[in-house]
Amino acid sequence: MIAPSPLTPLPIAVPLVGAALIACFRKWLNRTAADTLGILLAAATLAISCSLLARAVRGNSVYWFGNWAPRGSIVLGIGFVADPIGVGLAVLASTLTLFSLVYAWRLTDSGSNHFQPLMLIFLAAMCGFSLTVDVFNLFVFFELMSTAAFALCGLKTKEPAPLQGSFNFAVTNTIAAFLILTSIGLLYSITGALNMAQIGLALGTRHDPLVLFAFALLICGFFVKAAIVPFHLWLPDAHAVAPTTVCVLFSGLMVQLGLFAVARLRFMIFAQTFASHEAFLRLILLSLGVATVLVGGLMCYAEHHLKRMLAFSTICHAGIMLLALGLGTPLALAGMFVYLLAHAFIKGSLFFTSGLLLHRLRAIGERALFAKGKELRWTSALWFLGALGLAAAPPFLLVTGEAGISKAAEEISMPWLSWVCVFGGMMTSAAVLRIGMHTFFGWGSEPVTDEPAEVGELPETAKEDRRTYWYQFAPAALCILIPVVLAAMPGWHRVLRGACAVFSSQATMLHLVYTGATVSGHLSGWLPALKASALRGFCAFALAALLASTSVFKLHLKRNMRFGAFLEAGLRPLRILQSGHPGDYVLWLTIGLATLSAASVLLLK
Amino acid sequence: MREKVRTRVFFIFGGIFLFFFCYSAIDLPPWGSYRGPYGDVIARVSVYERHATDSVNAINYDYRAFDTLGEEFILFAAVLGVMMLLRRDEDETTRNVGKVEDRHPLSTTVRTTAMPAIALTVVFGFYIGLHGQLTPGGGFQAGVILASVPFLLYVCENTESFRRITSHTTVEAIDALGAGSYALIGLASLVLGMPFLSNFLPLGTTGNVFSSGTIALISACIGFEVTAAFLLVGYAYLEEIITGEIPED
Amino acid sequence: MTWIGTGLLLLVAVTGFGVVRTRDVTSQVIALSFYGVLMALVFFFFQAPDVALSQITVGAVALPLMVMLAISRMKFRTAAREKKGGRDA
Amino acid sequence: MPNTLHFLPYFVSGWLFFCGLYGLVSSRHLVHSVMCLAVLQSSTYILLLGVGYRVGGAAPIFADIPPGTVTVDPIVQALMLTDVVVEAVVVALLLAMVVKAHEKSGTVSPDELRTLRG
Repeated sequence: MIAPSPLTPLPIAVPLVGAALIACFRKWLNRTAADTLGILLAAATLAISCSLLARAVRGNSVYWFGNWAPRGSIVLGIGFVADPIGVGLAVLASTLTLFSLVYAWRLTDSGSNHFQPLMLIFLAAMCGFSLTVDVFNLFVFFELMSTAAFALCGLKTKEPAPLQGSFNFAVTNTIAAFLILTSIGLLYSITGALNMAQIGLALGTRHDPLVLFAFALLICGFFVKAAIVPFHLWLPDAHAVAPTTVCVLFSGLMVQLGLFAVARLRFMIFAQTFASHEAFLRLILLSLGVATVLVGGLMCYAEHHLKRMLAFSTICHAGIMLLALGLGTPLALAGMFVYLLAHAFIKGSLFFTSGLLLHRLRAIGERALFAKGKELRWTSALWFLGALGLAAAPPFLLVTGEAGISKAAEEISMPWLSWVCVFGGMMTSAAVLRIGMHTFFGWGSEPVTDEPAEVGELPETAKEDRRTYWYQFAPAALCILIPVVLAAMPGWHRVLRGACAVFSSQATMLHLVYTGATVSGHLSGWLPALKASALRGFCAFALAALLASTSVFKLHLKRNMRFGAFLEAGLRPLRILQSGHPGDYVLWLTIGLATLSAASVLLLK
Repeated sequence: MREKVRTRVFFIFGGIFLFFFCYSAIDLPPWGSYRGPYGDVIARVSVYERHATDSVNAINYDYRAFDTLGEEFILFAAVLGVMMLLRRDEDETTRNVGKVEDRHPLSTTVRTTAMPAIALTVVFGFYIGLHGQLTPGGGFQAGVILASVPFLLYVCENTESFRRITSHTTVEAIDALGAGSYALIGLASLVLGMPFLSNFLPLGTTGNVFSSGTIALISACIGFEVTAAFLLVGYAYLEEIITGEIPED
Repeated sequence: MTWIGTGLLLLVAVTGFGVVRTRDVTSQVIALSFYGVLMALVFFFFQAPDVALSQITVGAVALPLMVMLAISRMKFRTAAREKKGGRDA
Repeated sequence: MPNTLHFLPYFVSGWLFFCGLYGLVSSRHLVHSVMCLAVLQSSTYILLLGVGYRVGGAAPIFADIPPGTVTVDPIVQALMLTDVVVEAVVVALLLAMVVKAHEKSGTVSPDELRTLRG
């Protein structure tokens, strides 16, 4: 038994106090001072989370707020579980926030110093969200995260687009929050508990329509955040308009936290509910995952606004992570978390790089950027490395995650799933490559364009100074470097595998929450599967390069060889889906809600 | 999609959703037969353990105080968000389009009756806030009531007195201090070697205004924050109308 | 006793639909305010005085007030813009 | 009839959720959408209130009643208080977006606010 660290609440408390501090002296602090304070506080949070991680690696612990430990089987207060996964997510959140704040240092618009406190609140919410084991507390942090995100998304008030984007974002995500709250109310009425362990204990194997419906509401709510088809419509709008630094956090972690929450609830609350219906649950989640990969991949290649393209790429990769979640084995889960970690950094780097392009070249549309980036050698290196990373090719960590997911799929005799991953990697990588070839090399003829790319975006930085500073470049470079380093030293895999074995075992988690006693888990490794996966990754990258070339050099090709140009035009129905109308988005949310609740009540009964 | 199509499609799928909502609700325990155990346990122990007669506030500010911390920061983040969205950039030039003229000074009768009403509202707000742990109410409700005072002044007196109260940077600082000190109370218990947000003050006599330890303290912090928060939001919306200055296009 | 509760709940259901169906925004604010009061009454009736007090301050006063302020600010802007447009022409 | 009565709050809650979604889908004015969201939110109030209610239970305030009296559930009331704050907050933030969007593009109709198509 490991006593919980008294520092456990600090990843939430420190940024919150810091946010209040900066906001209090907002008008008296100049830009540099406010930025420095923000960076220092994010760094402090990172240091605290790292020390918590070091302890969590030695064993999980449970922390009770206000000293309200459970009495008998009844949990009185709110608990945090400090396991390597939750704390690891907190470390990831603080790293990305730190990078974003460093990148935003002095140059980008800070909305009269409102930006730094909101970022810190966002950080605190993400940390709390990953650590809590109380469903209502989860909802509170979900809402805190959303509120800060809505505000940050609309930071650039000089154009109308950010306001519409964040309006759509806010409406859909608020509905999601109420879906979650409704589900919490239903679960509370039959179990009389808010702690996940206690709810799981009380539910047992019960699976009447009520439990299934509550489950459907919960996953719908979190899938809105995770941008799973058909709940994904808000995400490109929000990403295309949010400041670069905020996009890094949205795409890197916020979206994936939705999937993390589903994983946590599925294993802690509904583990036994579906014991006899694994196959059907897998069917529902995997079909959603495949649909998300397809839609995300196809739309990603069809976009010509850099950030929108990256947003669809996030949707595509969220779909791949949902595949892992759908498989539902500890091995797949471990693969998912590795994938999440790697994707966060690679996507972060790509967003930082697109921000650099906006800063240097004052444009974000592919046509406007055409052949303008020939001198930006280092930036282009980052961009192409990012493309390699997205294809899940070595030496990036993404390949390790993909290997885990593929091995898990093989074990359930669904080896074809790894080809879905290849498709996702190929499409997203190809889109990045195409834009890179156009922008940095000026190859091919003038690129085609679309409506959002022409609307474009106002630059975030002042006009006079257009140099790239080291503090802008360093976060982007570090984001590329970290997944390589992590892939090179696989020592931490053992810890993660053990943590996933504990995470996915309801009995162990119940034991942990009620007694605080640590049981270590064990899970065999998947490194042998890495070779095939690396091969697939290179294959995906080669295909991506081919696809991008058929798009860039379309004039040199026969008409029937222009695959890339064909895909670039985009599938019309998918484009129409993305109408920017809040009513349409809510309608699609309702359709998904109705379908999922019908599917779970009828299929899983 | 056209509106008619959208609405029709909605009725189909919304209907399916509503059907499953009601279908699954049949499995709920019938209305009026709450079975516990969480709420019953708290209702039984909160008076003895926390010397607070209002168990809802004992939950909000003690048993589940961490939720309320999150909740207060949701409010705080939203106020920051509203001020940021409606901010005026330093480089923007403004032009005056003429403010809304102050109405005729209200008749003496109205003012002599309005002023006591306002004073009464202040007293009521403080009463609600101070007795949070004993009777229904607490910092949040008191904050909203107190925040209504400047708006009442705006209605009965003039825009100038409203502006004098709300436009200060101090209001912003109070908002931040209220939220921040809630988190600091939590940190204080950490410094004293107890878990975060423990109730470390003496609990006092049940039924007293100064009882139940940190519950009253937290309630006060929230009161300050909420009052300031609603004033800031109100002023952010009203600023243009009061000053009559809008940014140049 | 139960019948009053039933009646109140049904009234909430009807009023909720009414608020949604009111297309004119200014009338909708009034409807929303009424809906807030009704909701507070329901809370009070079902033994939730704490929530009733919050609801009456927020749902029935603060919320409609915010909407009113937002609407009047937009009207002010539109009026200012029209005034300027008139001067230019 | 008594059977339906047993589930009335849940049905009302579902109905309000449906109404809110309907309003959002068919809205022609962004401020109208915001108020529909408030109606949608109120469905969670009714649900939570229904969940914690107990026939004959007193309010969970022990100022005038002796401890140990049968009360309704105080937990859901605490949850509802948080919910009320969330409602106010979301409305304030959304309205600020609408106001600003109106300033920048001069319209409040969701049909005309579509720079983000495709």
